[in-house]
Amino acid sequence: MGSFAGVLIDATLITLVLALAATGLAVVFGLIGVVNMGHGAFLTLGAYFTWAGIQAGLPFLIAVVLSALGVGLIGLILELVLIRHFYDRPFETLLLTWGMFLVVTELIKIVFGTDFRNVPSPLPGTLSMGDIQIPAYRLAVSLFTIVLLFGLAGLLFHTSVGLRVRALVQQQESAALLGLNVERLYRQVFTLGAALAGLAGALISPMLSIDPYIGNVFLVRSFFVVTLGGLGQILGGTVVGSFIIGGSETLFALFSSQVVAQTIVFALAIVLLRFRPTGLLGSDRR
Amino acid sequence: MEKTFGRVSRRTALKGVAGAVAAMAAPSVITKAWAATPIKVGVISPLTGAWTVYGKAHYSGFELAVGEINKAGGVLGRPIEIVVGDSKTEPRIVVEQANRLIRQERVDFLAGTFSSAERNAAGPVVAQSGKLLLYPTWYEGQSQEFYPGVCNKGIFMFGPEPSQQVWPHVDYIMKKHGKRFFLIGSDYAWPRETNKMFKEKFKELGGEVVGEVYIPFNTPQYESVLRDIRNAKAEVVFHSLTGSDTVNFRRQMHAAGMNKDIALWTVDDEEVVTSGLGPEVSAGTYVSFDYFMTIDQPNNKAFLEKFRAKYGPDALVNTVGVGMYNAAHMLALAIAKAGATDTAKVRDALGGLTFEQAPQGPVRMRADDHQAVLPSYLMQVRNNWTGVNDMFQQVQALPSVDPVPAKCKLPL
Amino acid sequence: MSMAVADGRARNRRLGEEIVAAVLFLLLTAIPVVTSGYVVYILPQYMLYGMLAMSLALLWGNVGILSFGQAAFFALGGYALGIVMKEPLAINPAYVGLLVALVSAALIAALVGWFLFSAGVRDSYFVLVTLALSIIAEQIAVSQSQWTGGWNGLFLMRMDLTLGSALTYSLTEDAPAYYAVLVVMVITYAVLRALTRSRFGKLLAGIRENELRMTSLGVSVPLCKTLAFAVSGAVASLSGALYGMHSGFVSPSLGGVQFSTEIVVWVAIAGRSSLLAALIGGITVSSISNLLSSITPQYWQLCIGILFILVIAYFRGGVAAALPSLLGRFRSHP
Amino acid sequence: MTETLLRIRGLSKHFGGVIANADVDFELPAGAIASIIGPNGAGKTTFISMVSGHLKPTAGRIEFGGHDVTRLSVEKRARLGISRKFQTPSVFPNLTVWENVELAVLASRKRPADTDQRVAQVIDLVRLAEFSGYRAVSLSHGQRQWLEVGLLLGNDASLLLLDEPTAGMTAAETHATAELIRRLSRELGLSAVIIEHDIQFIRDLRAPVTVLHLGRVFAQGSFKEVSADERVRSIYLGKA
Repeated sequence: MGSFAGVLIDATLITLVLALAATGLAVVFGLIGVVNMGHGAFLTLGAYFTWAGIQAGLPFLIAVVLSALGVGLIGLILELVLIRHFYDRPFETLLLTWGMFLVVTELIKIVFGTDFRNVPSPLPGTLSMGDIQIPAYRLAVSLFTIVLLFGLAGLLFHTSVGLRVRALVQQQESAALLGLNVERLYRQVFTLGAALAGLAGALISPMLSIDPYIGNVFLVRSFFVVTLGGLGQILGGTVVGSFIIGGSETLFALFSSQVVAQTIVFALAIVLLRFRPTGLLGSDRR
Repeated sequence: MEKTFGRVSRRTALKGVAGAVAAMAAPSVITKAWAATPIKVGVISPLTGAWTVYGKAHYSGFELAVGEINKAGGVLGRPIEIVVGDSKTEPRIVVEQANRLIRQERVDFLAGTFSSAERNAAGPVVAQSGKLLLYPTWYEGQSQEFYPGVCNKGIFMFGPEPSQQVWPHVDYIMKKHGKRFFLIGSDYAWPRETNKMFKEKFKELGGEVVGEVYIPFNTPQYESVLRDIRNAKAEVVFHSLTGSDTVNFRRQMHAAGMNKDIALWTVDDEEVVTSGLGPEVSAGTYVSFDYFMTIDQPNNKAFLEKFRAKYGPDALVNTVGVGMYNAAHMLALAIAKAGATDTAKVRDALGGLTFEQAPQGPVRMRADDHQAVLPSYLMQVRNNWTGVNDMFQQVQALPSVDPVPAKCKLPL
Repeated sequence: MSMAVADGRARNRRLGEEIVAAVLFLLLTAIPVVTSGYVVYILPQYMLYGMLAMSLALLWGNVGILSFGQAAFFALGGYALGIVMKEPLAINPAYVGLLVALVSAALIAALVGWFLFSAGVRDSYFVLVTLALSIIAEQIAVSQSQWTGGWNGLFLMRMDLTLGSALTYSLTEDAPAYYAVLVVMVITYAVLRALTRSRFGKLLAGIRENELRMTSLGVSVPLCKTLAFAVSGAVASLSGALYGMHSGFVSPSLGGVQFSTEIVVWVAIAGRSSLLAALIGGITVSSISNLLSSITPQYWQLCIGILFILVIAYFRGGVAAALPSLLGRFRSHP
Repeated sequence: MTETLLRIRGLSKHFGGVIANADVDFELPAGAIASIIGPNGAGKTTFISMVSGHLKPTAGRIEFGGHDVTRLSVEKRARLGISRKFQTPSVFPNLTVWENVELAVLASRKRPADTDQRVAQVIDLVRLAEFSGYRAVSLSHGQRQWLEVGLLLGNDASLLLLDEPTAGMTAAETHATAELIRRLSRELGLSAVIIEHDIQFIRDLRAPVTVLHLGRVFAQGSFKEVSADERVRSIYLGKA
């Protein structure tokens, strides 16, 4: 059953990479209810910043950190200028972030051009497990994703910042009454989400070709990951959602063509969504 | 490179504005240097959208040739004028642009479109308007099923089809690397047709297809495919993915350490894509096309000199750019031969015409099915290459390969 | 007295829109008379985009449902007509094809709509589902190549309008095709406008304003939404079918996310709450896009993106709502 | 003898371990008014929500006009004539008063031949005639309460479930509201169940009072009887 183990490892790697890509979205969506359609553009920016860093002669890890910070900064600016005025209208934030996505993608095209860019893999080797070979870099990124998710969970459940954020999620009005600076928390969460997207884009960049549309590939998948995962379930939800979208695509592909597998997974996501209809944002019915 | 392109599009932009104004006001404005009215050719290139990467080479190939023709005095004493249309890599936009070029700009000929889908979108327009379309890209061959996108007497193919791009090299690769081939391609007509033709030849030579997979566009992760390849104990991967997927797949295949014991043969990754892959990932890969920048051909040296003089030392050109270049020159030759610009005469003149100065070596346009007789090269990517000049090592070269006859009602 | 004021005000606005619509339709009618060539060829395609935009405005402006899936229905229409027209049928296959396009889109929209709305799937979630619809539509169009021609697309013929065996009116020439599309567009506008002003349309507006209240008034909100989605899908599909017929070619990207996005942008900029604004938006934005794309392709896309953000952030009603107040003709309620 | 319009037996609602309503019995004759009072958290709104269909009961049975409606959805109950006004007024904020009521009329089960006439009539009833061209958002809180009652009337409800209809009203408005409700019952034969905090208003209504406490029926009777009850006083003072 070597191939079974192989499938399992593949599904795990795919799940974790997808989870990494979706985490920033999960944080923003889950905690402050913003459907950040700009997430894909943030991912793309992260990848381009990393490429630019490497071009400038920086070591990979430094480039990754700078990319995350840079995208976080852009997220912060957008929050200050635009998003913060629309938190009470989730639908408007959805459209605004979609507009952001359009604009950022165009700016990337103008600034970086449209050629395929390429970040060399910092860990080119592979690890062998019996007859299964695992790319070292993918493994490292997957392990990092696990650490990142646990870290976020720790931040959320074992620190005072986390307590405040959770209070905010559960009851916005009372959180404000308790003297929490709701506005600042929102800004921090949005910035964190952007930085996480930038980080994901940076870490994914050595696996993929970098072009202005790289984030699109992950955008819709990430959305389903987060929606299926569920509100505030940053650790469990993202992993479960990633497995349903990414892992099941791998499994379905065993029995059907890749295209059919992808179509089935999206259809399945729609069906699952129906049974968690108001799941996240829907608590407020007024 | 960027700068050059920016200049080009600004110029075309001005031309567009001027054209729009002048077309209404005074036609004489454009023709200041020429006594005769120009022959207008509409060029539809993917200047924005998903295939922008190919757009530069695509457009500049034609532009370069037109510059040469005009410098040499034009055709029939008339200059050639390009009117550009951006396809946005969208067949829907190609329909708009092709109609605009023909009906509003009143071009005499059309050249370009990049993908088969784009060419097909232009097909009905060409058929209805009775114009010619010169198509530069490697493609899946012609069959009556897709009329009027192919088998259209108004469309000429300047790129290779699988019997030219693939067949001549199957034997070599099998002998060198083994008979167990795994086929992977994007899920659409070109890869499927290419693989079908590939298998035709392959079975004849006694090879074994151990797997055949088609991947949807924009697939980011390839673990399961790579596992299948390994489990199938493939010796060669025959690869016809396109766009960013080709890069994604190959980077992940490389990361999985599979390049060491499995040979890879791609029919999609010319200079532009290989540059995007970088030397580590691409080293050792086989690539086959009718043209490479590094082929050892006297025509090519002269061509590259002119190309680099115009677009800078780092500019990339590829089979598509050269296809467009040949298209422009052969059009001029055909017009000269016909002594007129009317479609029927030029069509007849273009059929059977040979262009001796083609960068890849002499190219002949077949009269009965409008497919080009082209050279075919098999190249291997060098280790640690630093640029297009040392990117490919020539493995096999055939000076002239006849494509299989188009599956159309012939003659077209 | 005050009642009369309210009533009168509403009537004025309606009349204003009717005048604009009449002027627009007259202008469009006159164009082939005064000119020919490319404009007469291309405008019908943009009018069909306008119809597509109306199908979205019906949903978004009137019911408050945003769909990133309109392109999926547009493509469905094109493919349905294309596939049916290949069949040798006793009656004009184009008529059958148009019918199939309408009915299949309405059915699919009704099924998907009911499946989701009856479970209370709303707002952002529905947007995600429609986004997935577009992706699925494009995938199917690419992969089911025995029907759709895959990535290589599908060719269509210009249809003939026939009445028995006596009358045949070919749409191959530009002007007849132009007028055929114009007539369909005007009828669609009239029907949709009547629909929004009917009892059903008012119920839809009520749902947009306060869903919970409508339920408490005894209205089946899922049913109304489903019907609206079905009508919208059918209109999108009809415009797609005619588009395919007119352009002679359909390909998978017609159903994709990118085109869906463009539709949302047209409607947002022009004004989601008015069918006429959406119609004009679809026509003008795509015309200008065509005109400017050859001049400044990069910056044009960027400008559209920025304009989109500005409209969403500052002029929720789009140009349609901003214009009258700019002209000072329309004062908001006291 | 008047026929019983609403008959409720053993109605219970549990939220996890929390008991919101337990074994509530309740009856309302056709054309009658009843009021329900009780301290915060007594389960009043839960009770109304189960009658309107917004909450599904854990146990018990609701009969309306002889039909079992326990399992029916909100909109089906509304189509039978059960209509609810929410604690926070739920109207159509961006539509005018006229359009608000028109929608209710259009959504009603028996649509009148002349919609406009009916709309005007309802707007008159709820005393909003001079505001008919105003958008609902621009009304005062009290006016919005009336507008919502107008929606129920326009919708042709036979049983009005009113959750705190006088919140945010002046004393004079509160008095007028009580008058209105009594008039509706008297002249149009409508029934109503009213939840209220305002004791003055309950007195004005002159209707039977049910006291809920910790989800159970604590006392029932006329206003006089209930207000004289020591136990009722003590729960309001937080002793029982």
